[in-house]
This record gives sequence, structure tokens and C-alpha cells, in this order.
Amino acid sequence: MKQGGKWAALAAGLGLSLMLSAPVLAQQKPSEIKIGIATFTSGAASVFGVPGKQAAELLADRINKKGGLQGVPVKLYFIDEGAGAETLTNEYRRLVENEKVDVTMAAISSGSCVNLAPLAEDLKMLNLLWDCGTQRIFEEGKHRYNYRSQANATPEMMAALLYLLKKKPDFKTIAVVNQDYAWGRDSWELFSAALKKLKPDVQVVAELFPKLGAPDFSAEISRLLAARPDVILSTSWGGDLDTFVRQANQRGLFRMSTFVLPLAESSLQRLAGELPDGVIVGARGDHYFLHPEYKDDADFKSFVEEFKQRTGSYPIYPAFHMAQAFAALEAAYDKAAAANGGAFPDREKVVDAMSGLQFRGYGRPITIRPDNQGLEAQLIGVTRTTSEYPFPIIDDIMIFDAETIMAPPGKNSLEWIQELDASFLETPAKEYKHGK
Amino acid sequence: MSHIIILAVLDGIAYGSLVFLVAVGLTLVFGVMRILNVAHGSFYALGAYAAASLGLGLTALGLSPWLSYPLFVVAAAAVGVVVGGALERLLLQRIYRHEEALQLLVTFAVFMILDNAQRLIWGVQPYFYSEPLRLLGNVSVAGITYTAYQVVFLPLVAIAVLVALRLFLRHTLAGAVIVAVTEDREAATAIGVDARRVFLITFIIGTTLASLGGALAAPTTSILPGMGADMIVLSFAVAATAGLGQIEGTAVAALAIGLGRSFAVFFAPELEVLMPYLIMVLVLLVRPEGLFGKATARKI
Amino acid sequence: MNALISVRDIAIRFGGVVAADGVSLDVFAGDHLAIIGPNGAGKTTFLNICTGYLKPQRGTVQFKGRDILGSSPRAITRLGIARAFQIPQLFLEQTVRENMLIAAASAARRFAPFARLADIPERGDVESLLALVDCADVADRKAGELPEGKRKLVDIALALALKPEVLLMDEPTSGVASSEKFAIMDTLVAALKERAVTAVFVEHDMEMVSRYANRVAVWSAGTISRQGPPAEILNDPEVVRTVIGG
Amino acid sequence: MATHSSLRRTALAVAALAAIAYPLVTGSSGSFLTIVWAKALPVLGIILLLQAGQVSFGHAMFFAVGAYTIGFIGRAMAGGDLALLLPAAALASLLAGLVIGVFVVRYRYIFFGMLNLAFSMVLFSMLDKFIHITGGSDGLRIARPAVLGAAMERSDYETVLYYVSLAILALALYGGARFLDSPLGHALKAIKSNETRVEYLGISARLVLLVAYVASAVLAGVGGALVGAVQGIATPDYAYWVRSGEFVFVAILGGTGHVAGALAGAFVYEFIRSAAAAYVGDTWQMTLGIVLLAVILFAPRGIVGMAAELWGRITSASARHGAASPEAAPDAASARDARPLRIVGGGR
Repeated sequence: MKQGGKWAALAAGLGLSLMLSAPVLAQQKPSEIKIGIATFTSGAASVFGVPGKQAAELLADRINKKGGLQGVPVKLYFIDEGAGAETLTNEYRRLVENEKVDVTMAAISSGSCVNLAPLAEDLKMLNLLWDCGTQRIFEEGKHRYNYRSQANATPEMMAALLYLLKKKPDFKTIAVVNQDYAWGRDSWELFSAALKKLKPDVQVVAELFPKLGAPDFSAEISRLLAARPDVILSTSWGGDLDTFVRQANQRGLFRMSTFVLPLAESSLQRLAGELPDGVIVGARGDHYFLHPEYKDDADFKSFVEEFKQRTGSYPIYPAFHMAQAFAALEAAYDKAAAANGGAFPDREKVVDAMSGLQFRGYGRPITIRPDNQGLEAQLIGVTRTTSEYPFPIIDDIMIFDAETIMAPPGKNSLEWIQELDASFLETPAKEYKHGK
Repeated sequence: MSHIIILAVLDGIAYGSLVFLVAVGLTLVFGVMRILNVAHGSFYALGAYAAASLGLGLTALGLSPWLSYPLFVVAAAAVGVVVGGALERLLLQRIYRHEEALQLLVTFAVFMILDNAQRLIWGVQPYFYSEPLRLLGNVSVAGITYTAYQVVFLPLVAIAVLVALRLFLRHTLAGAVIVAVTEDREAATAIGVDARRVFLITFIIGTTLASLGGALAAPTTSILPGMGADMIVLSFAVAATAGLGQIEGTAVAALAIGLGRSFAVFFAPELEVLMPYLIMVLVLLVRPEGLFGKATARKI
Repeated sequence: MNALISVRDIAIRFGGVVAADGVSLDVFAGDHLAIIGPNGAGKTTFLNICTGYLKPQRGTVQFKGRDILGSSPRAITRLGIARAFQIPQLFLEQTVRENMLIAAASAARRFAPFARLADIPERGDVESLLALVDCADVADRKAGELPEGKRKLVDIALALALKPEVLLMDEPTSGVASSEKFAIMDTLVAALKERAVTAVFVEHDMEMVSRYANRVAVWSAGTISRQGPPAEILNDPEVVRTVIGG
Repeated sequence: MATHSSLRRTALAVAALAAIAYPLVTGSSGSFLTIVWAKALPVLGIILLLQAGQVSFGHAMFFAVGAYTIGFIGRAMAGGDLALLLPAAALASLLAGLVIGVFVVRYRYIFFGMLNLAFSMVLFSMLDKFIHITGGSDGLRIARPAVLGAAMERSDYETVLYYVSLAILALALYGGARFLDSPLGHALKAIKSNETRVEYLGISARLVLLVAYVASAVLAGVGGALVGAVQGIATPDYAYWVRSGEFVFVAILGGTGHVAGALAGAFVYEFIRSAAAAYVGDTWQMTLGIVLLAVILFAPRGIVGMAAELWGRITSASARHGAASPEAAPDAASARDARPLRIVGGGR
């Protein structure tokens, strides 16, 4: 304390007065809890973003109808991931700095999450990674303000692989057609590493990475028809997946190979009549409007029906992911309030409540691990045409528990995969038959 | 090996045919109006959406899916005449005397508006209408199944459009007038050609071709917001490779770029996306006026 | 006496039109050579060839004994051959003074990236040249705003600002008001003499030719049909019939 | 006139002071404005090329070169140092501008634009495709670098970036204005109205254009590096043609007659864009498109042109004749019509 003494004294005085006023502010309930949500409202990925947004609006209405979170109504602010990285970060800052949101839910794209998570950390803003899949964020750094209310790419891929190995253990060749971006590449890296470990004799006959948003897969399909793989994996989604499936179906590729489409739950309603029976489809978690364990649950049914009524479609996994983020938030406020002696918690207390949080959206209950990663069960099955719906449903469902198929906290997924052995094939799963 | 080459050639032809339809419209508009229409890709998208909407309407009304073929042409022409015509009359006519940079930007603005408009009108969920593709069934080449629509119908349409354009430009009065304006606007106006009319007609033909490309692509693909953005650069690449304003050249360049792409898928998948731009850069560096373009000197 | 510019046996055709076929012509130091001939005979083409804008199918062009065929207009300009145009070639969006300063800066090779154009040492010469062609009053106007006659004069002044050895002019006073053109040509020609600039001009106006040329070459049917002093050529009945018209 | 220029100087000083004081007064790190400063740089580059009448529809490639350069170096050097990263980005974009410039300055108008577009799409495809090197479409993360050896918290770092960007922009605007007033700059403008004459004055139009092209590439590269540093990420979108189009858009919006157009355009564009994203959400693209159309149709000289006109009207009723012809002279317009399709610049 030499020359800076005066300044330090001033700062101390200012700090003291702030501290004195702080408890007064904290005890007062705000008039609303502002939730900033990053989602795609433009671009190809809006096939996920818009159902996510619709679900958020529906859920906010429901929360407000019953009085809000700890008695405080919620208000939603949406920002568009499709507007590009700079606009998105600027928008995110605007939400935090100008709109003064209390919590954010960002985002769908792994790219957006990689971009926004460190920003949230710097801005000390509670952020729920509500839909992005990259396993890297929590494997590569420690976070206080970022939490993921769902699974990551590793269990999603492991569930698909286990299901394939259980249902069709004797295949010899495989080909992959993934979108050419981080998700497509990373998911294949995880899948192929585990496949090599568990079934080393399988030959990869084609690795195709058409660009994201490619309008035409004719040449890729010709190549697959010529290569005749036993299994074709594609983790594509949205319009790309739909186009690929249509073109492949038209040219008889489904008759030749078993398809594994871990994200196809989100396309089922659109692919009516195009997706034959027997295709392995996943849902990035245990999300399905006919979830065998909950489909008769009143709360579940009312969500599905209200969503269908509002939007004209049954909810797909991004809608369920959004529901999980809201459930996490609700649980966090409740837990923080309880820890606060029933008083309305300030933001930091809500963040404190996040670790180890347990909550349930419209699937099995989820726990936040110490590394802030959510533990979410994985549902996977095969397509089947029924008379009940004008599109294929998922049958022969298996649901895997999360812990059994993902790297433990602090462990890199690829390293964990290298340690897998044949016993992994025995990973238990609950099985369900449609209509039983 | 030869087996694979046949496959790659077929895929290249199918793809090139579609790209040709779009690129030839772009090149025609440029040749006559000297405007590079950045919104050209939006017409491709609008054509696809219009075709799919009409097609789904057919299905809803329970009418024969065969009607979709004539409806494609109707959809394309409707988009070209209504949207293209309005654009030329209301906007482009005001900017013919502006600098090129401003003209490009006007079409860029139109691109932004139309792109957004598609999303507002048709939403974000992919649209499909693959009925016409199914109707024509499959053909088998070297043991590999192809859709007749892609490897027979689309190339035939492309050839028909090429021949029709040639006949129109060489053997009709309207065509002759368009050619005259392309070659020397000053002289053509001096002998009493109504350039305004020629521009309008050309722009409608050009945008109709783009939307026809979109309409014909509709059964093969998912129709999504933003599908025009990539098509526009691709058709630029084709048109520039051929030499802007070159109708027949565009067909050759479209085929070359289609083949380049499909061979890349078979032999070097990493290069697939790069292929059209690599071809374009290489051609332009060697022949700046494009493969078939003619260099002109300024009169002093 | 050695020729400054020496053209030998050039031939050029555009499609079916023969513009030059076996043309040979010498330009000597101090010449004020007028080239006359019917419209469309290829006189401008001749200037285009001499300055490297067009390449003939046959023949040679030498400047001070050095082959310049195949050189670019830029390289030829740098050697000391400047050109004024039939249609004035100006920078329409810049002021007349800026037009001139660019030329002067180029001649003096002043291209330091952050020095002001208006401050180059040659700015005094520019002002006197503008005064010479009677354009000082329009120096601050954009070239595009000038009437045709003024543009012609600025076009010539631009070429002079390059301090050339040879100046090629294409109908220097077409478009200039007839009341002014002799006054201007008087000053111009005096300035050319003072600066020892050799001049070649393509001309239609026989009065101009008789007043300002010391030699005349007749271009017709793709060849130089006659050359000699103005008094002799302009009175030749054949020339009168084919070129001057009657 | 003296009062006008002193008035202008005062206005400039006030604006500069406001920009300098902004973070101090508001306490915000001003990242919105940092983006504005940074994005004005590539726009300034576009304005330089527009002086010669050339529109690059591919300058985003240099923007990406700058951003990826600091990303790569940062990755290799555990973040690196801003004092090293920015010069490195400038150097990388200078080299890229030189290599590509040598090819593209041979072309004019649409061909210049298209060749630039083609090069940028090649770069875009490569950034997108070579995912193991570039991170693919998710982008390359740019770790927060040290500044002159000092590691920084986000808020300090952002304040530093704010002032660094502001200083670079101020320098660039001043340098740009000086350049345009130099013989080279005037030769550049001369290329636009009459390249033939440029050559007939013994000036190499290609060389002049190359100088401007390399300068514009460096401006775009430094702008990209700054945006990358603010965002903490570089994505292939940085090189996509729509972004190149955006730069041209901003240049026209701001006005191409003066270097200040870059700043005015970038500011208004970012403002409209954020406002549109915040208030009209789903139609932000359409809003921007309509603004662009309105500017071209009703104020083709951009914001700076409008301001100059307004300024002229306010300050000098007497000096009317100078400002009275804002539109291109009819001669110039008809000259454009008569101009043949020009592909290759230079000698002929």
C-alpha cells in the first residue's frame, strides 16, 4: 500500500457499500427469471432448432401457469445460432449484459458450444448445454458455470454399436457416410475405434464424408452399391439424412445393407414410406414419444399431446432435450432455495446447486456428474411399420444406462475406448417390444 | 475398374445435367444484360419449393402423379414470370446504369430477401416430393441400380433445353434480337431494338431455367431453406469455366464439373467439394475468358 | 538522316478488311508529319500499331533503331512516344488537374505511396501546360464535365505532360470550336517546336495540314500512296480526288 | 472554408475522444465496437479496390487467412502473444495477397470478382474439409493470447483489444486516405475510368492494382485476426462468399467515395444487424437486404455521401455548384454502356 493507497481505500469503500447493499438485493425476489436460449431458427439445423424453440415456449407457459420457478415467472429470449459465430457471440453478450438474463441454454451446434462455453465461464453466467454433443468440452477443461443436461457423443455411439453387435453380430464389412464436420468426424472416430476394439476383423470398405447440407448423394450411393457393405453407418441428420435415405431407398441400398442411423428418430415422421423396416435408429438419449417406460405416464402424455397440438408433429429429441434443460433449471432453483432456507436463491447459489443435481425431463432421471456432464440413458431400436402411425415407429427397443457406456469423469473417451474388452458386449440393457 | 468408371460417368452426367439447367440461365442473363445475378440460386430454391408444393397438392387432391411433370414446367414458369418478371421490372430496370458493383449488390440484396422469404413461407422443415422419381422406376447398369429419372430423364431434359435454346436463339426473330443485343447493345438499340423488352424476356427465361432446375431437382433431394446459396456459386463456377454468355460451352463445363465431382467421390473423396472451384480457377488462369469465351478489345 | 520511327512493310487485316498491306513510313526527328486519307483507311490503326495497341500480322516497327513491335503501349510510352486520341481518353471522374498530375507523376516516376499528388515538384509544369492549351480555367472541374473540345485539348496536354520525344495525335482539333482551333494549334505547334517534340498527326482538315505539317503522307487502300511536302501533295489531282474529295 | 475544415477537425476530434473514452465511461469492454473497428478494416480494403472499379467477391479469404493464422500460431505456442500474432497475421495475408494478387490483377470487372470468388471458395472448401488441421466447420479455437508477456482476464483482454483495434483502424484510415491522395492512389482511381489511358501514361495498371490488392488483403487479414481474437474462434464461414458479399455490402452502405465510409458502414451495418437480430429475429436477413436495396436505390453514395451532401447544404449555400452533381455525369454513365465486356486488364 504505497501510491495505490488512495485508490485502494476508495475501492474498499465502494466494495463495502456494495456488500452492504447486496443482501438486500438478494433477498428480494426478481419480477421474472430471464432465460436466454441459443437455437437454430435459420439454416438447415433449424429442423432441430425450431422444435427446440417450440418446446421451450410450451414449457415456459407450463411453468408460468403453475407460478414460475420458486414463484417467479420465466421469460424467454431466443438468439439464432444460424446467424454466424460473431453475431451469435454478440447476441449472447447482449443477453447477458443488456437483457441481464439469469441463465442461458446454449446451444445445438457443438461449434456454438465450443464458442460460447468459455464465454459463459468468463461472464460467470450459468449455461446449460442443452443439445450439443461434443464430448470434448468437459473432457478438456474444468467448468463452474457450464453444465450439460444430457449425454454426449460417446454413449450415443456406444449404444448404437452395442445394439448392432447384439442384433447382427456376424457382419464383415462396414461403410460410413457422415456429414463432413466435427460431429460427423468425431462420431465415426468413436464408433470405429470401439468397433476395432470389439470386432477387429470388420473391414471398412468406404469412408465418405459428403459436405454438410449436400443436396445429392447419387455418386456416394453408386459407390456404396458397388462396395456392397454389410452395414452402413450414418450419423447424419436433418435434410441430409432425409435425402440420403430417400436416394438410397429408391436405389435399393436398404435391401443390400443393414443401416445404422443413430440420429434418425428426429427424421422418422418425415421419412414416412421411405424408411424400410429393420433400420437401426437412435435418439441421442432416451427420447421417444412412445418411450416404453413412460408413454402411459400422464405428464408425459400431456406434453406429447400438447406439443403435437401446437406444432402438428410429435416431439423429437431436441424438444425432449429442451425439456430436460428446463427440468434441470427447475430442480436447481428448488434445490438452491432449499439450501437457502427456503428463500429465493441468488445466481451463484443456483450454480452451486447444479453439481450432483438430479432431475427428470420426459425420459429416465438424469444426474449431473462431478465433471458437469449429464448422465442420460440411451434408447435405440429398429424401425417397424405399423397401422397405428403413418410413419415407422421404433421397435425392439433397448435402453442402456448411461454409466455403463461412457467414459468416467476425468477420462478421455478415446482412451476409455482403448480399454474396452469383450465384456463390454455383455453390457445390460432393458428390452422392449412394441405393444407389449 | 472400368466398371467404376462407368458408374462415375453416369453420376457425373446426372449431376451435370441439373447444374447445366441452372448455369445456362445464369449465363444467358449475363450475356444479354451484363448482370451477374447473385439471386439466381434463390430461383433454383423457389422452383424446388413451388414444384414440391404443387406436387403435394396433387397428392392431396388425389390426382395422377404423372401430372407432376407438366406441373414442374408450370411451377418453373410461374416463378420465372412472376418473381423474375417483377424483379426485373421493379428493381433491375432502375439500376442498368449503375456501376457493376452496385448491380451485383442489388442482386445480393435480393438473394438475402428471397432466402429469408423462403423460410417465412415454407418454414424450416425439409420438404419432399419424390413421387415423379418413383414413377419412372429404376434402370440397372453394370449391376448397379440407378433411377431412370436421374440418369435418363434429367440428361434428356438438359439436352432438350440446350437444343431448344439453340433453335430459339438462331432461328426465331425474338432469339435473333436477343443475340443482337448480346453482341452489340449499342448497335442493337440504335436499329430500334427495344432493349427493355429484351431484358425482361431474357431475365424471365433465365430465372425460369433456374427454377426449372430447382423443380427437377425437387424429387431427388430435400428442399431446405438456404439450398440456393451453394447452387449459386456452383453455377457461377460452371458459367465462368465455360465463358460467360456461352450456351453450348455451359453444357460442356457443367458436364466437366459433374464428372470431376463424381470421379472425386470414387477416387479422392476429399476433393469432392473442391473440384468445381479447382476446375474454375485453373481454367480462368489459363483462359480468362473461359473455355469458350471470346476476348474483346476496347476501341480507341 | 536517321529515322526516329521506322515502319517497314506492315500488314494487318481485321477479318476480311485489309487495313494495311505493306506500309512503310519513316518519321524523322523534328518532323510534323500529317497522315491523311479517306475515312476507314486505317490511319488510326497505324497509330495503334506504332504504340503497341495492335500487333500487325507482318512487318517491323523500330524506334531509334530499336525493335518495338510486340512491346506494350506502356513500354513504348516509357521510351518516349506519347499519344493523343481521336476520342479523348481522360479520367472522367477526376479533375483536369489531377489528370495532368498523374501524367506528370508518371513521367517523373513519383510513386511514393503516401506523398500527396498535389504536392509533386512537377506541379508548376502542369499549370503551364494547362495554360498552354487554354484549360487553366477548368483545372478544378472533373474531366467528365468538360465539353468535347476542352477534352481534346486536355488529352493532348496529358500526352505533353509525359515529356515525349514523339507525339502521335489523332485529329487533334476535331471537336474543337473552329473559332479557336487555329489559335490553339498555333500555341501547340510553337510549344512542340520549343520542346523539340516530333509530331505525327492524323488529320482530315486540309487547312490544318497545310498550315502545320512539314510533311504529308497519304494513306489509301492499305498503303502509303504518296508522301512529300504539303504544297505538293495537297495539290496533286489524284490525292484531291481520292482523299480530299471533290 | 477555414471554418469548415476546423469544424470538421473538431467533429473528428470529438468522435475520436468519444471512441477512446467509451470503455472508460461505460465500464463495458465494448466488444460490439471492437467488432466494428475490426470489420471496418476489410471494408476499407474493399473501398481501395473499388477506387479502381474492381469488386472482389472473395476478400473473405484474407479475412480467414488472418484469423486462422493467429489460431494456428496460438495453438502451436500455447496462446502466443498478441504483439506477435497480429504482425504474423498481417504478414500471412500479405503473402497470400501477393500470390493470389499476381493472378487476379490481370482480370477486370466480373472476371476479377469471379476469380476472387473462386479462390475464396477453394480456401473455404479446404478449411471445411481438412478437419484434422482446421477443425472443420466447427472452427478453430483461438486461445486467449498474452499481451506483451502479460496473461489477461477476459475483461482486461477485451479492453486491450478494443484499443488495439481502434488504433489500427485509425492508422489504417489515415494511411488509406493518404494513399488515395498519392499519385498511386490517383492512378488507382484512373484505372476505373480509363485503363487504356493509364497504360498510355506509362503506368502499369496491373502493378498499381497489385499494390492496392495486397494492401486490401493485409487490411482484411488484420481485420480477420482481430475478429478472431475477439471471438476466440475462426470458422470456415470466415471465407464463405456470403461474407465477402457482406464486406462489399458494408462498403457500399458506408460510401465508397471516402475511407470514412468503411467506418460508417461497419458501424451502421453491425448496428442494424444486432438490432434486427434482437427485434425482428426471424427476418434479420430480409431486413438487411431491404436496407441494402434502399441504400443503392436512394443513396448510392452511401452514408458518407449522404452526410457530405447534408454537410454541404448546411454549411455552404454559396458553394452549391461543387456539390450539385452527386450522381455520375451522364457522360460517364453512357460510357459504361458503351464499354465492351472487358476481361483482361493491362496492355490492351
